[in-house]
Amino acid sequence: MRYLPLNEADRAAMREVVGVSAVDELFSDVPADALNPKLDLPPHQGELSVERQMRALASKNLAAGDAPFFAGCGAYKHHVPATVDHIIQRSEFLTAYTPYQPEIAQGTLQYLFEFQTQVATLTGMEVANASMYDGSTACAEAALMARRVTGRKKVVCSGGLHPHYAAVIHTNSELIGDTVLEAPSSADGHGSIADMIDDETSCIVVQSPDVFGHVRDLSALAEKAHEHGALLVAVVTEAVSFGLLKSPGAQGADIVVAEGQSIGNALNFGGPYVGLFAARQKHIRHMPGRLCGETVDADGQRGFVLTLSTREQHIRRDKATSNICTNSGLCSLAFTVHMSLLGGQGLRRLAILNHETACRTADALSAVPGVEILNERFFNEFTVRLPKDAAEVVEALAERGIVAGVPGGRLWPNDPEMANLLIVAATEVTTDEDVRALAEGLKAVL
Amino acid sequence: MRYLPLNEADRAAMREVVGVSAVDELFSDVPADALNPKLDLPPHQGELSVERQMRALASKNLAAGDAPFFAGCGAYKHHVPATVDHIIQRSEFLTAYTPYQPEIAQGTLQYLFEFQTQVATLTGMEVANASMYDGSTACAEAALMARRVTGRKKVVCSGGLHPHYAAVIHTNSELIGDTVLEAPSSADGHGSIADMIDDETSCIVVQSPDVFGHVRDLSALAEKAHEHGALLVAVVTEAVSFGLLKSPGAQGADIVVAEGQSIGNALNFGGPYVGLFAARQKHIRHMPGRLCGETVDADGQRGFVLTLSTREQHIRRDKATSNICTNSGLCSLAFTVHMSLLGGQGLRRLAILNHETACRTADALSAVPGVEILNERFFNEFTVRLPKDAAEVVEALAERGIVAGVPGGRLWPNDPEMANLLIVAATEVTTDEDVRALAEGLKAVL
Amino acid sequence: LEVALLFDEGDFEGTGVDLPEPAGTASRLGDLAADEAPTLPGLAEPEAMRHYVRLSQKNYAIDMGIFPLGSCTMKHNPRLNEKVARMPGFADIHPLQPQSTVQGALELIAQLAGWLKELTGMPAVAMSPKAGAHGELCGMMAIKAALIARGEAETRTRVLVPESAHGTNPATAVQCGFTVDKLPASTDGRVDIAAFREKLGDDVAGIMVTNPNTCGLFERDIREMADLVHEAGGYFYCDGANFNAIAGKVRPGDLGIDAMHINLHKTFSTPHGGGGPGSGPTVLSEALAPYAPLPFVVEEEGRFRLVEDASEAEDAFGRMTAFHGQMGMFVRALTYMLSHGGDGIARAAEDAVLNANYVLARLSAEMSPAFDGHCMHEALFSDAFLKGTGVGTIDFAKAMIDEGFHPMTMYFPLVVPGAMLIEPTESESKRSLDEFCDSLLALAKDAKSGEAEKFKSAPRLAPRRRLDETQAARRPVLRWQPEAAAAMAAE
Amino acid sequence: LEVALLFDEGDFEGTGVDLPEPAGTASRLGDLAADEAPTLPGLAEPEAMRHYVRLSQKNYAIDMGIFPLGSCTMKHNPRLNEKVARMPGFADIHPLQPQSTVQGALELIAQLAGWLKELTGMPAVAMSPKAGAHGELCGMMAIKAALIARGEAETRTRVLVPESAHGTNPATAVQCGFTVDKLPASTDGRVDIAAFREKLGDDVAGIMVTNPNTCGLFERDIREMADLVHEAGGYFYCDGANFNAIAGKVRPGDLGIDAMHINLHKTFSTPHGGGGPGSGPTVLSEALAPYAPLPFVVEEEGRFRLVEDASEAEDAFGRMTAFHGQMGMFVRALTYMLSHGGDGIARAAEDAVLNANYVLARLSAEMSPAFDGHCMHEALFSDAFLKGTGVGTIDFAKAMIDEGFHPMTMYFPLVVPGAMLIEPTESESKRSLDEFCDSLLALAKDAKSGEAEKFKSAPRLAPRRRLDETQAARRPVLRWQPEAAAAMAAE
Repeated sequence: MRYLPLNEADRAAMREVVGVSAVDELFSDVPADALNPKLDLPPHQGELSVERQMRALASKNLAAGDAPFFAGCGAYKHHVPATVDHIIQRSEFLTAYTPYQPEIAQGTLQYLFEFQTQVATLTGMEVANASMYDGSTACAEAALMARRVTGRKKVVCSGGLHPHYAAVIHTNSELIGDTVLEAPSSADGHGSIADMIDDETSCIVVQSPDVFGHVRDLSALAEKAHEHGALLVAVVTEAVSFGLLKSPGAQGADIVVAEGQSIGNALNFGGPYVGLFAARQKHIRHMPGRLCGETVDADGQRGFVLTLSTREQHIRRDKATSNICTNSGLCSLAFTVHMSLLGGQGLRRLAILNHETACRTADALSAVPGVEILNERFFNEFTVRLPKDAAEVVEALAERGIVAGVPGGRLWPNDPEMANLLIVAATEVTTDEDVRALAEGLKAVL
Repeated sequence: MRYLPLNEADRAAMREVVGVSAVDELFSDVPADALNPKLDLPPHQGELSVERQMRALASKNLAAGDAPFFAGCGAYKHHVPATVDHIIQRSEFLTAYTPYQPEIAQGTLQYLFEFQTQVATLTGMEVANASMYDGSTACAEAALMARRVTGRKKVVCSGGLHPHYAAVIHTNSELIGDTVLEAPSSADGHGSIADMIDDETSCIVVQSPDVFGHVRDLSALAEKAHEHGALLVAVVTEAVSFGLLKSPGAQGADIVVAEGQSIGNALNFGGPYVGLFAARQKHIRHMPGRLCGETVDADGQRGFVLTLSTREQHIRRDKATSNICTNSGLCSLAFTVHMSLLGGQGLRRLAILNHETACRTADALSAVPGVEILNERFFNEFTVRLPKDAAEVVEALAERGIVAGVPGGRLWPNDPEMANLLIVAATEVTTDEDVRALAEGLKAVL
Repeated sequence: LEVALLFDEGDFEGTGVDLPEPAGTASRLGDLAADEAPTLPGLAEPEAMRHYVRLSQKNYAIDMGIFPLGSCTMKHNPRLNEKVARMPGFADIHPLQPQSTVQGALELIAQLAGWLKELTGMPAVAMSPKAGAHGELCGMMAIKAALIARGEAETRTRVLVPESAHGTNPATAVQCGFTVDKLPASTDGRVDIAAFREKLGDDVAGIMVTNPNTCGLFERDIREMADLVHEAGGYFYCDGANFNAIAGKVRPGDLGIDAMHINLHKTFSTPHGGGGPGSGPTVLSEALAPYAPLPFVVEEEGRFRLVEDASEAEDAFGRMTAFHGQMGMFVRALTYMLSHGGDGIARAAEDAVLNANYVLARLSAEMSPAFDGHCMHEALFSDAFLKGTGVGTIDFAKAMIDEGFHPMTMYFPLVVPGAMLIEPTESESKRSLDEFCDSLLALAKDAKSGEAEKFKSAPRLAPRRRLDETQAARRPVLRWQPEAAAAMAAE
Repeated sequence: LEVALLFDEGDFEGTGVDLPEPAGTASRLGDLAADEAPTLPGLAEPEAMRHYVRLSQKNYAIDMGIFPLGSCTMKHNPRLNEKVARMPGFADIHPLQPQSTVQGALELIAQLAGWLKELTGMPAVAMSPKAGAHGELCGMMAIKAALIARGEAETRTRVLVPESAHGTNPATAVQCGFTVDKLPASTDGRVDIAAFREKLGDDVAGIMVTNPNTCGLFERDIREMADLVHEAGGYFYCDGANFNAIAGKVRPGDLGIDAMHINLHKTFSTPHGGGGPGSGPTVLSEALAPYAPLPFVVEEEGRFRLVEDASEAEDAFGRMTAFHGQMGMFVRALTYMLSHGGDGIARAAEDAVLNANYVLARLSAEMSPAFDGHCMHEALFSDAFLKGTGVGTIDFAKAMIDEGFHPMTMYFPLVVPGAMLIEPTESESKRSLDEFCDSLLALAKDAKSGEAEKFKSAPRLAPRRRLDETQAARRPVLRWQPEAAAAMAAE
């Protein structure tokens, strides 16, 4: 078999050195009746055959690049420069482990340091970690961190928080007996959670642009939260928006979490993605996840190491800040390479193009009879109310090869008020023909 | 622009150091009326836009992998392991130059040494060079080499030589006043050129498997050629056949040239490919192309260098063995990586699978009324005679998404005897469904 | 070649992407638009390429040589997997696009789930956990949910965890609101079954045991442990980090476990990538299956459907992540499985175990095995052979770097003094192992013959000498700052 | 890390591919089937990966740093080009499949031809030459064919070639049956126009002039040369190796040339790949266009067709290769062109020339420029500044390796003693050039201050010290052999 270098002669020679006559003698601690079970699995196959089977599966999916495509809600179709994928496939990055031996892992460590700097800068925060699994798990970890910082046990989520993010907070926080309050989802963007904050609140979790696409002003909420000794956790699911919007840090956030997929990473049906996690300097010892720090070597040369590991599970065990023992390595590399190419100027232009495309899309849809745009301020995503069930509309358009957006029923399956909503995202890859196709498609099926 | 690191401030600072106020002062030797012509060319574009245009062009072609596919005649559809493409894309191989500084090019030099060893072994010869542009140019260079070795000016080509290869020999040899004789093409595989060899013949050029797929016995021809003091140049266009057939070297060839595309390289619409060139040790100083040789460094460690460059143009100028100053670098790397994975055993099995598939294909086609198989001995390619013009049949099947093979009219456009011939190749990628589709398609259109 | 930080070499006004001119549409962002671009440099493509290529050359990787980190399982990462994962039908699909347009993706998840269930002998698997530790969390959350359903969540709060466990185990238990009670190891490196028996009681939620354990040994009393904890009313969480040692050879489901995560990046070869992304599907027993988190895939008359709604799965304990798991890793893992087949997976486990025992046998000539007898997929040594040499485990490890090898896992598991845990995996050839063993034997001799200085000053041939981790932690510098800001911060 | 030869580490009975069992069909090869497999080792995939990854790490490459080989034009190779070239619609199409199924490929060739004609101002282009030298051959063959058509092939046999030309020029002329007559250089590094005038005559077939020439200078009398050779009845072949200096800035067709090859791997960024593959399309004037070789693409009512048959192109001088040229390189070159656009191509030439002049200006402080005045895309120095130091050009070059740089082109062009030809290209940033210049200036000072030993013993930090090229040539070992055979051969 192509992946196994030992041949029979090797195995025989090695068994002799080891002192066994059959390899199963090495499995003698396994209950005999459980050893070598009969498995209902096919035998090994060559590359050609495997590739064909996988291609057959892939061909049953409609790739975003092959359709007018408007789905968003936490994952966005962007163009990634070919250089990014080339670099993350280099053996030295792809097939390295966690940089536990820093002397021979400076490549990984330096890019992590650069990544942390980029994330801190974009979020407007002082420090950032080396990444989390994705935006939603970063968000749940932020709530847990706020608990550690404040010693309080009540989380308040805004109504514009992605319902899957809210669900992950629920799952994580309620498990340890904490309270998670959610404001009602308000598709029109007018709701506020200011009234829900009290002196028992550990943090408020506010997304902007929110799941409906509304761009929210965080400053007043930050002030209110701080008045009550609570933290503001700002959530961003579209990292390209950092190029054009005032940073959460500038608006007073204490912790910023974001989904970094939009920069450098493919859609991948939801994963792997890269969670961004940034905070104020004073809270670093409460932060979850890996941190890379600068130091010097025995010759006095600058170098980088994983640091503050006394927060982490492999040292602190049951006293750790979280059980997380990986970051999203390659995805964070993809993020940092793409970001290094873009620079601040490129990201800003990219964000402007996204915004302009979304504006054009909104204008085109608002001309479709029966379609009502709900957003006043939006970045590259907005919500429309349709005169009928949006899931049916999306399905009908999918049959025409158009992915029209995310229907409200997909995210809020049991909320009839959401059923007619369609959340529409447009990015720099959206063409005028795509917009036309969507508008005409909507006209046809409404 | 993304590929240009200088910004305007850099340019201004550099102009000052250089002592010009405008860059065009550096172009002052250009006739003023010719400088800065108005060009009818589009302006620069981003990646997304360029990729879209190229994708649109690509989508107008039928990829071999998307169809039952039977075209051969010098280029073959094989499966290439993913590892091969990964390795040739490594920066250190992809973006290096010719190894003129051997101390920092041992990567390239060692794989060339390994490549030369593999090629010499497969062809059954003593030495091989570091590759040529492709099989056809290697073939023409072999004829020129035979001229240098023998001092004679007459080349005799067998009738089974790929007509494009013969054309390249004509073009190169006749330019310097040599004579090139071609035996008539004999689709039934019975012709011989033994009678055309005389004491003025520098070499005979014989292909096996020949362009019709016939596997030829070279031994008798070699003997005959040697009796007259001529060399036997053996030509192989399907390198996978080295896995199963007696090597040309074992049959007495003096020079072996081959198209190496089948091992490690994609179809690429005809190029880049990799020409293999092997010969007897005694003739090495007459060989064209680069050679890599073993030596030692100042510390006595083994290392590799380009060698015997006194044959080459950059030293010998008008006395060089050829004007060639590159090899087919990356394609030879792809060949050697694929070959290192296959090994002799893997290549043999691959060759057997090719042969068996071709046998099955031949059997299926011979059951189609009106189809006559012309080959007795063949490897993975054979010729059938159809009751009508094969080019029309191929076109009709192309409309059904089947690439049935190469029609005689494509290679011999003006020979009515060839018009009804169809040359059919099958490889390890050919499935039983492909064979069925071809047989049924033929039934339908004949 | 030194590589500057990109902030020191890049142009803050530059960019390495070409984007069309904006049309100048009026902004619909009101006063929430920033006035200026973020202050980050943009490198031209040639500069960026060099920056990262040079950086990469400062890393060691499995593609360069053996990476014998015990318990980390650095095996070969096939490039076919990378190629397949980049097919647009997998890489370029959105988690929320209509399910009718992603039937192949859902089928793939179902197929992979099928393989995992067959290989583990378990009836259910939760696919969404994003990494091994996330899978642990999933398993323990399922246990918590089951206890809640039984009305015993308040009373059953203690979880038994062996001392030799990965640090994630206790951390996970705590993150689920349990308390951790340490299980001592017996002298043969396994759970002390007598001590275990004594620890059981009405307040025990369950146990978390790694098998094969972090000493590289199979817990030969595992069935008894399972029976005992079940009798005591608790659940058996098995840490599957070392499943690669037994995949295809024995099914955890046949041993009585209730939950186990599977590291796709260990056992099934998806790349570690310098720290991630991982993927940690978690298999569950009949008892825990109803509590599996959302979403999951069901097959209905040949169509595949994602169940995302709690109303369809009332017992589900919730949701672990926004979407459906690490699809990109699923593609790679299934590609690996199809390539190996059932026979190849078992053969890989056998070769991994044989390789580890070969290393154990050869190195025992100069080094000190932690326990008698054979091991499974990793060989554990203590620092006894270094006693009195002045060379510590870390010095020995750093000296390996100068020999061209990545060091083994050090100081873990905690139950062995100066532990050195070597896991070669099945990807190493005999030739590679012999080179490695020859080198380590020579180093051990050097240490014993008093060449301590060579070890203390190692590494000398790496991109960096030993790095000062204390300084890094005492005064954390976690990001680049412009000189002025950095100076201010230093004050 | 040393890397063994694969023949020393591989298993001759092994294989790193999995192929199905053969069915056992009876062979139709008769007695021409070999009895045994070729005796070559097959490496398992992990072994093969390591072998080549480690080998690669012994190379220097443009992705690692400046590669200032004059006349070789090592510029950045965009990865977009690599991605596009691998689209199945380009990579997985056969040269002889029906033309109706490759319309996009033919259109691409036509588009690229259009760009090349527009950039050069020439009416025709032969696309099939496989490399620069092959393109030269194409151009000279076209000249030969034109002379045959004029009935002057027997009388016009002399080709004038400057001393400074690439070695390929005289070799090519000879390969077309011409004799070579050397043109001396004037003291300013250009063709001596007076000498040139004298050499003209009835027996002159043409001239081969590189422009910009290999001294990095534009031949300012090029139009006069063109007029003179045309008046004398000959043709003007221009070696286009340095077209990157002027692309978009001036069109060779406006200067009177008849044929010029274009190195797609130089000017248009297709990768050099350690020696190839190249691609050398050759533009032709009206006078030579009829003789262009087969095949070529024509557009007919929006459809594209390959003309492959001499009956359609009676004057065509023949065929240069089996198929249609280096399609894979065409794809990359067109991708580059579309990315840069007409404006970007001109800007790239300007930056390349500015970069070279910056290097020339800075290095002139310590090194010896070969000629006065500005240069084009490459800066030429002589070894005058090393006189009396005991350091030769080669020593200086090898010392650069220890500083982390690839050396420049040495001892070429031949017209300058101890020549050092530096071509930075447009891909270098000012920062990169400053590092490079600082380092070379320091080296020059070291050489002058008597540190000859440092230079003589360089390189010390490379994977190998200086290699013995004499031994390699005197007793060529061009392949690995089993020890027995090698011993026998040595006798």
